[in-house]
Amino acid sequence: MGFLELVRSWPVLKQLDGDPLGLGKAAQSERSRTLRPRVADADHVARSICPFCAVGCAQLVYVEDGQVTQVEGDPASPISRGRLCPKGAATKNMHAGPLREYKVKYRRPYGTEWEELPLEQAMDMIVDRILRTRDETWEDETPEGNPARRTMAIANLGGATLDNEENYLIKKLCTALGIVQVENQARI
Amino acid sequence: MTTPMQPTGAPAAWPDTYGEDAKPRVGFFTDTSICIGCKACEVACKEWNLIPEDGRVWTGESYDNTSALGANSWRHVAFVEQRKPLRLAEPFPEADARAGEAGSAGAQPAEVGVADLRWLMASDVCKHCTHAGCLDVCPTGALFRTEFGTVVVQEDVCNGCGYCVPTCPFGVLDKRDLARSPDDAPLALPLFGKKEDGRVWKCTLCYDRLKGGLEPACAKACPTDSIQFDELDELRKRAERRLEKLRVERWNGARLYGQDAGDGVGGFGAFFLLLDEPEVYGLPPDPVVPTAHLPKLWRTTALAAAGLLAGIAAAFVGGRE
Amino acid sequence: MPSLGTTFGRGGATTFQQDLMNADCITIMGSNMAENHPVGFQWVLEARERGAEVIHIDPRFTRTSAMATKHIGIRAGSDIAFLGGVVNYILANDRWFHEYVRCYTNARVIVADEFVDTEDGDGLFSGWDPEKGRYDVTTWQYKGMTVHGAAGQREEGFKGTKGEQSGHGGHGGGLEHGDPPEEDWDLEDPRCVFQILKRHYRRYTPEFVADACGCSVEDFLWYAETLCRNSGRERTGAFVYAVGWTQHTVGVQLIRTAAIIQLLLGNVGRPGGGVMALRGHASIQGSTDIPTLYNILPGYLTMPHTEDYGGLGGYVERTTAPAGWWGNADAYIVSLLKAWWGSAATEENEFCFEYLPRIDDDNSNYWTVQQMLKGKVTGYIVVGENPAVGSANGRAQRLALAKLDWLVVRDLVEIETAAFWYDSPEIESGELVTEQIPTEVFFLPAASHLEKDGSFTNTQRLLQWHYKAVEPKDDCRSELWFYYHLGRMIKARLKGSKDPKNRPINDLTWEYGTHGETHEPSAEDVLREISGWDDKGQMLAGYKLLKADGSTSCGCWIYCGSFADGENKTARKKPHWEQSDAALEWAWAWPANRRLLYNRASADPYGNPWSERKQYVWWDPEQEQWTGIDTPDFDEEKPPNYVPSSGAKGPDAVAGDHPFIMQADGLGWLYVPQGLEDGPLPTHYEPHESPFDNPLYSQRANPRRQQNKDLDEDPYNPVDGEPGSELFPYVVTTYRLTEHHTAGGMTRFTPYLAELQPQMFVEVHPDLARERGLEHGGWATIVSMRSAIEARVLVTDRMRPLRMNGRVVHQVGLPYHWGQRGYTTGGAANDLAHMALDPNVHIQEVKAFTCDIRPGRRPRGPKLAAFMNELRERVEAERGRAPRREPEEARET
Amino acid sequence: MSTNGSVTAVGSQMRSYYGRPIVKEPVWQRQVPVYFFTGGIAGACSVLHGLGRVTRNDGLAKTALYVGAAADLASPILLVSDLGRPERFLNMLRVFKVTSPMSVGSWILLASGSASATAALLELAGRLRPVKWAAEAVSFVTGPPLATYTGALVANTAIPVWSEARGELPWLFGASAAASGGAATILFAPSNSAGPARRAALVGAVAELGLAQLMERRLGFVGEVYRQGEAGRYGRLAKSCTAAGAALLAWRGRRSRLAATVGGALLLAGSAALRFSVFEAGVQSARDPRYVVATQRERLREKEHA
Repeated sequence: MGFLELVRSWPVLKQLDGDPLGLGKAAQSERSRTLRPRVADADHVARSICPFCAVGCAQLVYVEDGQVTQVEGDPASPISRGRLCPKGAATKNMHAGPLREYKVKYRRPYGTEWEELPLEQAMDMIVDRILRTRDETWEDETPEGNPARRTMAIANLGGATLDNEENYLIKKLCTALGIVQVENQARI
Repeated sequence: MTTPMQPTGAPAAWPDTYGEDAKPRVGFFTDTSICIGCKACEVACKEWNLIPEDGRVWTGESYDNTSALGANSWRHVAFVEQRKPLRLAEPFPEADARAGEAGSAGAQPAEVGVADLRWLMASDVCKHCTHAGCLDVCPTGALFRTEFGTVVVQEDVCNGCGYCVPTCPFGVLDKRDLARSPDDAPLALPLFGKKEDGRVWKCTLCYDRLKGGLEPACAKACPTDSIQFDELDELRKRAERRLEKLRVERWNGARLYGQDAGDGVGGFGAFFLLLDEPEVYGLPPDPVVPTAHLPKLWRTTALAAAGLLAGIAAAFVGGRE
Repeated sequence: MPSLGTTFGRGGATTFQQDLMNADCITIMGSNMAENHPVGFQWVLEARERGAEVIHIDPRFTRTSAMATKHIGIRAGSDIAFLGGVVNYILANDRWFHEYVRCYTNARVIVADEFVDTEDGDGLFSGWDPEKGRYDVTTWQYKGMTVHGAAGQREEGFKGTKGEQSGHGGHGGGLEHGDPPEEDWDLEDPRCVFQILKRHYRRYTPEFVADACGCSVEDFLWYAETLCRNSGRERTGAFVYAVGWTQHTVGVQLIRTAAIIQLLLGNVGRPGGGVMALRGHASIQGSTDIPTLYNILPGYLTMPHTEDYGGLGGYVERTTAPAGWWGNADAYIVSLLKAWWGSAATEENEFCFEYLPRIDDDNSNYWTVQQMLKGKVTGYIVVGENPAVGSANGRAQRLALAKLDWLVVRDLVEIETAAFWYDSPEIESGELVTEQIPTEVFFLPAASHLEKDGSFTNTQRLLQWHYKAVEPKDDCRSELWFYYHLGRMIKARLKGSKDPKNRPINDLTWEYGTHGETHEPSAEDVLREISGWDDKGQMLAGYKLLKADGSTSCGCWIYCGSFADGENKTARKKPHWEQSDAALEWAWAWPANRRLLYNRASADPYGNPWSERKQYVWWDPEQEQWTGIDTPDFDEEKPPNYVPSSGAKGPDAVAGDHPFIMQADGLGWLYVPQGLEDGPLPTHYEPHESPFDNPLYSQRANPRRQQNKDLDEDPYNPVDGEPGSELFPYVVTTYRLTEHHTAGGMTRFTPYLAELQPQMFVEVHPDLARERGLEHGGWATIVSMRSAIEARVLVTDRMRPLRMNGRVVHQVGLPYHWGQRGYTTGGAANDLAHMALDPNVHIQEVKAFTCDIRPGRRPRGPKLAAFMNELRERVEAERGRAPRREPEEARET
Repeated sequence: MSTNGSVTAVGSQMRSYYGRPIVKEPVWQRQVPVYFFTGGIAGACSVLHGLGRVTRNDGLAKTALYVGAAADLASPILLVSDLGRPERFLNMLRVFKVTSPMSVGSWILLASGSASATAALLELAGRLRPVKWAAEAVSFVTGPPLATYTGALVANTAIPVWSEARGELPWLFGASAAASGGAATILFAPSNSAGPARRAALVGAVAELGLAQLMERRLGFVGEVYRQGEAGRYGRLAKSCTAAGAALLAWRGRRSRLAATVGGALLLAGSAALRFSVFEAGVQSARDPRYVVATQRERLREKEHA
């Protein structure tokens, strides 16, 4: 910016041009003049649903450079009409909160510390545990001789916060494995 | 052109200083008769404006743990528990009649506690006054009247002089991350390069969203539309109609607060429907913009200056020793 | 819920949130809607602004009460007494909707002569078996109903599963066709349901209600009259409830009472009416429809029981109702088996029916916890749930976790359930010692809903699709990813295994497309399988097309059509301003995209709207079909005057003026002959723990409730009359706050929410504070036989003491969000709760139990265990029983 | 109201919102009252210096010039150090707002400060006399407002004890400026030319004591903070120092250098204490919502009667 522009951009001089009290336009900075909402720079907007209670408010998720920059209500929803409660409004804060965990943690039997563990290895170990426990505790029949085809030593808990598709795979896989103790928050 | 010294209901520097660029004046109408105290406004505001979390202090003041507006709370929901009826309702005739039929003898006291109980909730916010003390006194022009008639602190200009803080009749503005009271501030000279933010912050009525044609975050989130955003003229009409309805329904203490262009700040840009005296919600009953007294104050100051001159001059009478 | 299921035919909410706007009177009871469903509450306020009465009946004065036109405070756990009083008021004052009740409910049905009501059985219905501690329900049946000979034993056979099974889709027992065998249309036969109902509630007078509930006679009468005044042809009233009703040992019967009221007033199936069940989690309805529950298969098909016989044939025979839409159960189960075992499922092998594992009476969560404590359950996978804080008796939950061999926890943050082994009250007290806990713990970071595609089913049975916004970071993965790859790896391991127990895995269909670096499975592929296709691979339009011959495949029959003609219907996002109030083109609701259930009842028996003002769905004589603003919940072409032929089966057996098409008789059930464990009619029982005796019967609490009498970890407070009861004189109720969510995993760890409610607190009335020397803002310790927790004291008029029979009872309010971890920590209210359950759904009673409250903070460290031992021993001593010992861990320190 | 017993429900006896402040207390640090003090000295000194020149009292004039310039140099440093963003101090010159005492004050301080500094430098260097005269003239003209505008600055706020005293504060600060300016000059001026400074200090001190008394009486209920806490302590200190200093000056100030010095020092202390007293009074007044509510309710009653 040349000296002249610098001088001309001096609000005191702008005051002479119709804003003697310097309360309005004269005091407006360049940043303020060119300000725009950050959602205007979003690469794309994902249409989502609030993950908290069961009202089912619709959310608009603004994404820029692979990061969520804003989550707010979707006005199109006949249920929520674009509104959110404090929990729904805090969705971004929950999604990217400082306490969010991103790494697998492992605690060996009688261990006193968390240890690191690669995801693949963790999956392998979990498969081992499931199959071992299942083999050790398989009931083909009940003591009375009724068909059982199950293991009563493994239980799966959770589902009310998950997607239908996820619940479907849980029930399908557990049933095929003979795991009958599949439960969720419906009892809570 | 109006000066801020005479309340006329029209802000100084708006719309005239913007010419073509001027937009209709917008604001909030916060109808506390339908506020459910959910605090969505507080969170939505923080999410949009990227305001820091500011402390986890349990106050025991009903469900209010935010306590006041400040640099890090641009919306504040007040909770007031009262032993008063919400409505001055008439008894229900059929019920008594039925009571006779069903043969209910010896009616017993309702609850051991008090039957009439109400829980007032109200979301407070910067009033975006027609005549704004903060705006008038800001020495840097960081505070300015936008093309929407709102009052905004420009974070790229504010140097944290703090003059606006005690000048706001509502205690809205505050300095971020500076010692709250002078008592515990060090007398360090000079304090260049201190880590704190040091600037003053308050509700911008989502200036950036307005420029993008979006409604402010709090109003958009509000589940019951207790916070309504619109052109101020429209809101004032709506508020009058609302008050009328509540009067018919015999709501206890319903009143508008800040819609009167004749009040001490020339009317609020963000005004309220309250169900009790303003001070019950922590609001001043008769706010007046300090600069309303400024012309007289300037005269006093000039006279005092002259007095000082005269006084010292008088001291020169009577020799050098 | 079986309550709604047995009464109306389906377990889901009968209406949708927006429809509350059309109500003339909204009763919110057992729910704190303004706080826990704030955005849905906008529709209640819309109604209020249109002049509707909004009445909140609740032990506490909450943010909902503040918004209501009237709040009536009642004692926690006295809801059936209150609602029973309303039933009595309606019947005594002849305020019931005559034509509706006569034509659309089973009021006219004659009940078997053997049936004995609680009024004559001093709190027990006929068929009570003291040894087994359960009812034989044969005497509850309709008179002259041709129950199959073995029915008696077969009921035995179903036991625990029975309630859920028929509960979620009411069955007609042995009804051969639409109409029950014996009826009295004048409703005067002393054995008809209507007269039985009248006698059953005769003693629920306004004075009785006032005494049992602690409200005033005036308030009760005002309410009853207001409710009646706002029902009928021209007006409708709605009921809204949540877990404030569910979480009782009489939860199901409690909800039933409201369902009865709504039938009597003719408020079901009509705009502004119905029963709005408010679920607490994003997809809790979905996780019941596609159940992660032990006792049902997708679509409320029952899980086979170990005592079931006859393979698929026997199963179908038991599951199929001769009339109504449960008449096609064979098609639903076969299509499910095809979806799971595809080409391996053939007619010859009964479509792999034998692959299904069998369950016992009760394999529910609380039973599982006890098995863990006994060392019988050794492996536990916990996904998106936090039982260490969210389940009743948190101490027992955590002690159980410490007995496991291995534990997998998947969540967004390190919740208490993952950290129990080094950070828990038991570690602090020395009852658990980290070095001595054998449990191997895997914590796997989960993906948030913003990081995955999928559908939630909300509280109004609406399936809403949410799109992935961003990729999950590092090790974060969706549950879809976890279970898909778990299954893939397991299938790989067991490939070629000859072991018959592995065949269900080897034959399992498990082909879903994957994408991206993480090989995330396609959620839409899964939804396709759920929605179903025919043998030509055509996506099915709806469940009416399902066949029992193996030519159709469908993962969940009630979700059939959610992917009709290849379109993901759950992802429809047409703005509400471009469509009708029912918004049929926003997402997709089960069943068949119907938004207001049983809406045939919005028209009179002849198919005309009951009134101009309340018209919704009606019969169009010109078009010869049902029409209206919603999808008719009825055969579109079945005329009002349709009468089934005697040989008719399934849907065809339901008459044209019978709106409850899931019921074998097409009627709303005021009286439930079968499907419930604890009685055909709701009766007032005291909570499992209560400072009061039952004012009606010597039978104090629900006789059928599930108790763990011999479980050391679940000791009970002495109740009214028992020695030691004076130690626990207060009623405690637990609840949520707007600012937090359930066990806090999603909110206590979130800065913006943690600061809004930054500390665990207890709400008490000034009188109680004075009585116990509690200081506002100070600390209090709340004590039960299970545990002692501390909280900051909030003295408030909103916790009103109630007077019953001149006796004042104080109630203590405890939010249950807090635990050891996150930005805001505090005592977990559920640590105080016991594990006595409702017999139908095995849900704990955390809305009403007893406690003591004392000033000051709780004992710390080992002192806590010592304090609790002393208390328990003292109580057991007073009970004259051998003092209970603590588990091993306790003595080792 | 739950009357019996000490326990009352939250809010059941609330007259304000849990007793929380309605207006915010100033976030200024101690530099600000110190600046009120130095600004006063600078203002008064430029007058003394100016009149000294006119009356050919060069000894007095020079001393006042140097003292004033020193105070003028200290002032901006104090102010800048109080900013939340000191590096942005130049933004003070971004606009000129008649509606803002601080804005006007900044420009006055700029003019006065640079003028007296220039004058002082040129005096030392003994160069460019015309420029020096010009600078001295500017300094003389801007001196009085520099001393009194700080009174307007605090009066122009929403803090009751300040705003309600808008009639007195500029005068009080002016008087205090005369007292401190005169006193500061006495300390360095040769006794044979310090007479006017001493008399100015005396006049100022007497006026300061009187005005403070007047202000507190007129403020009534709102003014009670001047008798409480920090404000009260500083206030008592101010009065006793000023009174003592004035008495000493009047009695022996002319004859004894020592008395003049001690008296001057006492006046300076008194003046400084006064500024702290006023400042703390503002803080205390803001902390109690009763002052806001009481004054405004009173105003509303008057409106109704009118």
